[in-house]
Amino acid sequence: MSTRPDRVVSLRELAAGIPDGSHVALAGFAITRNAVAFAHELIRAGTSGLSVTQVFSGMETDLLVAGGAVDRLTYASGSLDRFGLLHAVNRGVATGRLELIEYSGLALALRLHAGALGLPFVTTRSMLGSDLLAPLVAAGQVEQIESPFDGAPCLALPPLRPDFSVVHVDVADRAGNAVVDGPLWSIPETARASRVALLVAEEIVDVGELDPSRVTIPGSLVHAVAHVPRGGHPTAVYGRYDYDAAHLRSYVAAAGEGVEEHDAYLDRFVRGVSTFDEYLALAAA
Amino acid sequence: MSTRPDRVVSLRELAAGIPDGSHVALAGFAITRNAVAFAHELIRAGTSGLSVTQVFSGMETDLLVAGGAVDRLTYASGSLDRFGLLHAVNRGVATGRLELIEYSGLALALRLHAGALGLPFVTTRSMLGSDLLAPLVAAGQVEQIESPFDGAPCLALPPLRPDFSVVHVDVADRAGNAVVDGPLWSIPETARASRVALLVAEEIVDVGELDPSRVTIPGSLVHAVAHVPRGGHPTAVYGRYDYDAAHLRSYVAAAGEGVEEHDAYLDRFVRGVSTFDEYLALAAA
Amino acid sequence: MSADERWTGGEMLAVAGSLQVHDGDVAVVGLGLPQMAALLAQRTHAPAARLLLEIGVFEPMPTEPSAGIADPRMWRGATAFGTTLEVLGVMAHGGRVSLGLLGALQVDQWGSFNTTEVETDGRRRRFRGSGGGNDISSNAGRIVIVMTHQARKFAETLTFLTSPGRQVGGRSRADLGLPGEGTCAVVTDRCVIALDDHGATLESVHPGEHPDAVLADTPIPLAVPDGGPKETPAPTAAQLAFIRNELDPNGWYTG
Amino acid sequence: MSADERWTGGEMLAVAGSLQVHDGDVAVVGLGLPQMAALLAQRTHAPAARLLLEIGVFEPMPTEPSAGIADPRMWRGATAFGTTLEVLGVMAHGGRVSLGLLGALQVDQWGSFNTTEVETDGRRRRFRGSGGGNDISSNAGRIVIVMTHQARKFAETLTFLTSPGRQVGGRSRADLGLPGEGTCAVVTDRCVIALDDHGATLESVHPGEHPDAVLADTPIPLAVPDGGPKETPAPTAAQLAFIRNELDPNGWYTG
Repeated sequence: MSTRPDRVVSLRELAAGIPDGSHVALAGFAITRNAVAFAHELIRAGTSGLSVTQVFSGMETDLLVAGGAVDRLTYASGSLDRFGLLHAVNRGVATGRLELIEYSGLALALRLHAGALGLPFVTTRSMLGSDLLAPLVAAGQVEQIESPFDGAPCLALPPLRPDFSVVHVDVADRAGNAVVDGPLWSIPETARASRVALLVAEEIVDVGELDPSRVTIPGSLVHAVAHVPRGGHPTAVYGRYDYDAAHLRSYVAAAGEGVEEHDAYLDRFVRGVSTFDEYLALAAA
Repeated sequence: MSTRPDRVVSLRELAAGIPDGSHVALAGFAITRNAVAFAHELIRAGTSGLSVTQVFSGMETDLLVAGGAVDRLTYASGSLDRFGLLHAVNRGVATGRLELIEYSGLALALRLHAGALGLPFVTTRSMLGSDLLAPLVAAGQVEQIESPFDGAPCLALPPLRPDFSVVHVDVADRAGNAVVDGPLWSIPETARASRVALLVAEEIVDVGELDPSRVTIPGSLVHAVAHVPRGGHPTAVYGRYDYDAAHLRSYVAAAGEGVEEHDAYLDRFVRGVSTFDEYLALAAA
Repeated sequence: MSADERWTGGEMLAVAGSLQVHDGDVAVVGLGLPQMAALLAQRTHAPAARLLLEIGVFEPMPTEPSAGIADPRMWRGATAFGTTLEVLGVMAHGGRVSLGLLGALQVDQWGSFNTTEVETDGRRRRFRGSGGGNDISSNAGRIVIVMTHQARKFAETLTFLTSPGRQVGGRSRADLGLPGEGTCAVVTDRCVIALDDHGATLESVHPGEHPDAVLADTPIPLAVPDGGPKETPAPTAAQLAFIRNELDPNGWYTG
Repeated sequence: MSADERWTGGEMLAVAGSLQVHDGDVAVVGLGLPQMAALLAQRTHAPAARLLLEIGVFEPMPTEPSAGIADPRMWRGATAFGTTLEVLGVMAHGGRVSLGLLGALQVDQWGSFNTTEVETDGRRRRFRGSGGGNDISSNAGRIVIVMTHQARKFAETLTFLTSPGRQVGGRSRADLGLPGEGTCAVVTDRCVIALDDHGATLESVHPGEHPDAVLADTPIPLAVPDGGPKETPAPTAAQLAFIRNELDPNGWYTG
């Protein structure tokens, strides 16, 4: 009888599989569906030298940058919506400690999409005429070309294939087939572009329990999945829990205050606990 | 108060909106989820001179070709799976009455995808070294280029934007948001590439009744939807009804016999009735 | 700040911004004041306007205030969820978006704008970056910018040109390879600036504002129509009631 | 036709084809005999092989016979449904498919093959076309062709080269711009032909077949190993029982 792989691992194993210096694509959006539990675990593991790609960066990336895990960020934007900016990211850019590579949202999503599909390169009109263009052209990440069909000016972008991706999903089966509810922003191509796709799931079920028509990320593409209920806190997960506004406000206040205050937040909520459950208890206190 | 558009029309209105000579993209696959009711209606309307694009052509296209509605077909393949070949299509190609433009499945899906996304052009390695390439290059539909990043040989293909697309969906709301269950082959990009997206739905519900996470084709892209239960007969619609093997066999037998026998099938089952319900009753008799 | 004490500057801005939305527009809407303007339009004169959020949300009709486009409250009533590739790609890049309604840190006389960083006392401060803003302004039929009015937000040379307007460095959109007409209006809490291919015009000033004071605080080349700018229509009681009771009862955006 | 009356040619073909599937393969599978071979492998020596169908089906485990890949019976047990862009694009073109298991009308000595049209008495007859066949053979790690054995199906020059093998017109895959090794085996109801970059070799003949007779009916350059071809392992009772009782009880493909 044919068999299904079992891809369930602990969050610690999931994070431990990511070597220093890896290129990791993250898939949260501002204050929603961030893989916060995963970011905590990487910080506790002392992972460093990461290159992070996240189209619309949010709290997970700000945490990792604050935790000293990230040398380079590729993004199209970053914020915590109305709660504030990504202070660790912006500070890292201002001090030169963090290298920033910046695209338009569509351009970066298309690079991931081209990576997923194995396209030789992808084309767009976005970014033409903008100041986003010059540094990307200088870095060899964009070429200004003309369509071979009508001669129209356009941009060519190479495929992007991060080493890892991490997506916070609603339900996964044990083989890694995963359902994401609500808007998907760049989740599908982020998971598909990476060489190793990792998931953190609110719920895990047996193979056969999911409606295959509802699967957002096929297990065929997934390498491992960890079970972490409420693993997105304090960001929102659609249909499951709201963002924790009070926690987000206190995070932004600390982060905006300066490096020391931001680090004190990490000492208390990340390095001061050994599991995400401990963090959740502390955050609820 | 803001309002939702009502896009429900009759099948006859849907078909009547397609002028002779239009470029129509169809979205069935061999013996599954073909817009058969729509094809019947177009044949009865006497529509002619169509250019049809269907990545994996099936019964709907064979019917339209047999009915004299089609001058040109763009496809990657055509069959009725084990039941047989597309006899009208193959006969049309052999006699020169039907112009055939042939791609690989991925290449044609990518052209539609590029049309959907408004990409200046799209690239692939598929078709390199094959006999599919020369006629497409000669027709200016493919250019052999090199990647501006690594110089690798690849193909550039222009976006494809058919005038209309017609997809047979499971459930649509009155504003055209539609759910397709089961495998999707090239349905999403076929609907998104066309300038006017039309739907035939097994079921119609009010706006608000669908789970937005389940919507395969957003109503924002859709122009009209017609309600035709069992409108895919004799092809299968996943989760709703099986293909009608006896009917498919008799269809292929008539189609394979020759033009006259194929035409007799149409006289009986298409031109001999005035609605799809009449056809269903006749087919069940 | 408002020149009329019957409403706040934010309320006036939301109302004036909403008037830029046409009934039937397919609009991609940015975080904050653009959200307010779009939702107000949808509930008043433009009931058939359809909103899209770059996060992958089609046609939401939210009924409570939200902390931004990533707040699930903002997605309520949506008829479909999808991806960024569908909203910025299929809809915007594919030519199906008639209007982009966006905020800006800084804008020039051709409606190009900056959402990336500002320079204060020689120090650059980074904000959000482009997100989908560049894609929307590069591909939508027309763009409306909605922002509070400060002199430092208007500049002939932007600190960072995140999103192209009607022309860049003397090159037209068509010459750059961009579709659409580009920015057609900049709406602030003091005035409405109209843009066309000849430049920017002070189309109207809000009730209580003096044109000369507005011009003095708008340091970009700005034409004034013969007879001076019009007065922007004042907010109606119905508009104000909707803003205060439903759209932004906490005054997060319009307070 | 079978040279051994204990099984049919189709049964022998399905068994010999199945042996080309490695445990752990991610395989895109074509209509008909390839389906039989893949499902047999999955139920015997390659339980961890994962099948994909170009229609957008991930890892099906069908339990009843089907009329092809568009037959919903073939999708039973699938863990995910998606699109052709995901199977032929993300999986195959993206380099994640280790094996393509495909049928052919005609094959050359480099494993290039034709699924488009055949010529009989100077008249061309069109069949199905490429579908995803070209994409799979252009992008998968290796290709196995599964087809019934007739002399007219082997040709040094194909009527139509739908899918490239190990080289085309003297140009290697790498030179053409294609990844993967290309066709590594052609399995028929009479023999197994192995291919590498030096050409085709008659690796084994099925029980009851004489190598000379097979060679006579295989009009392409075909090396014979020192000591002659091996004998293909005979179908086991378990393999035959599975084919007859579950996989193809009506003998649609193997009868």
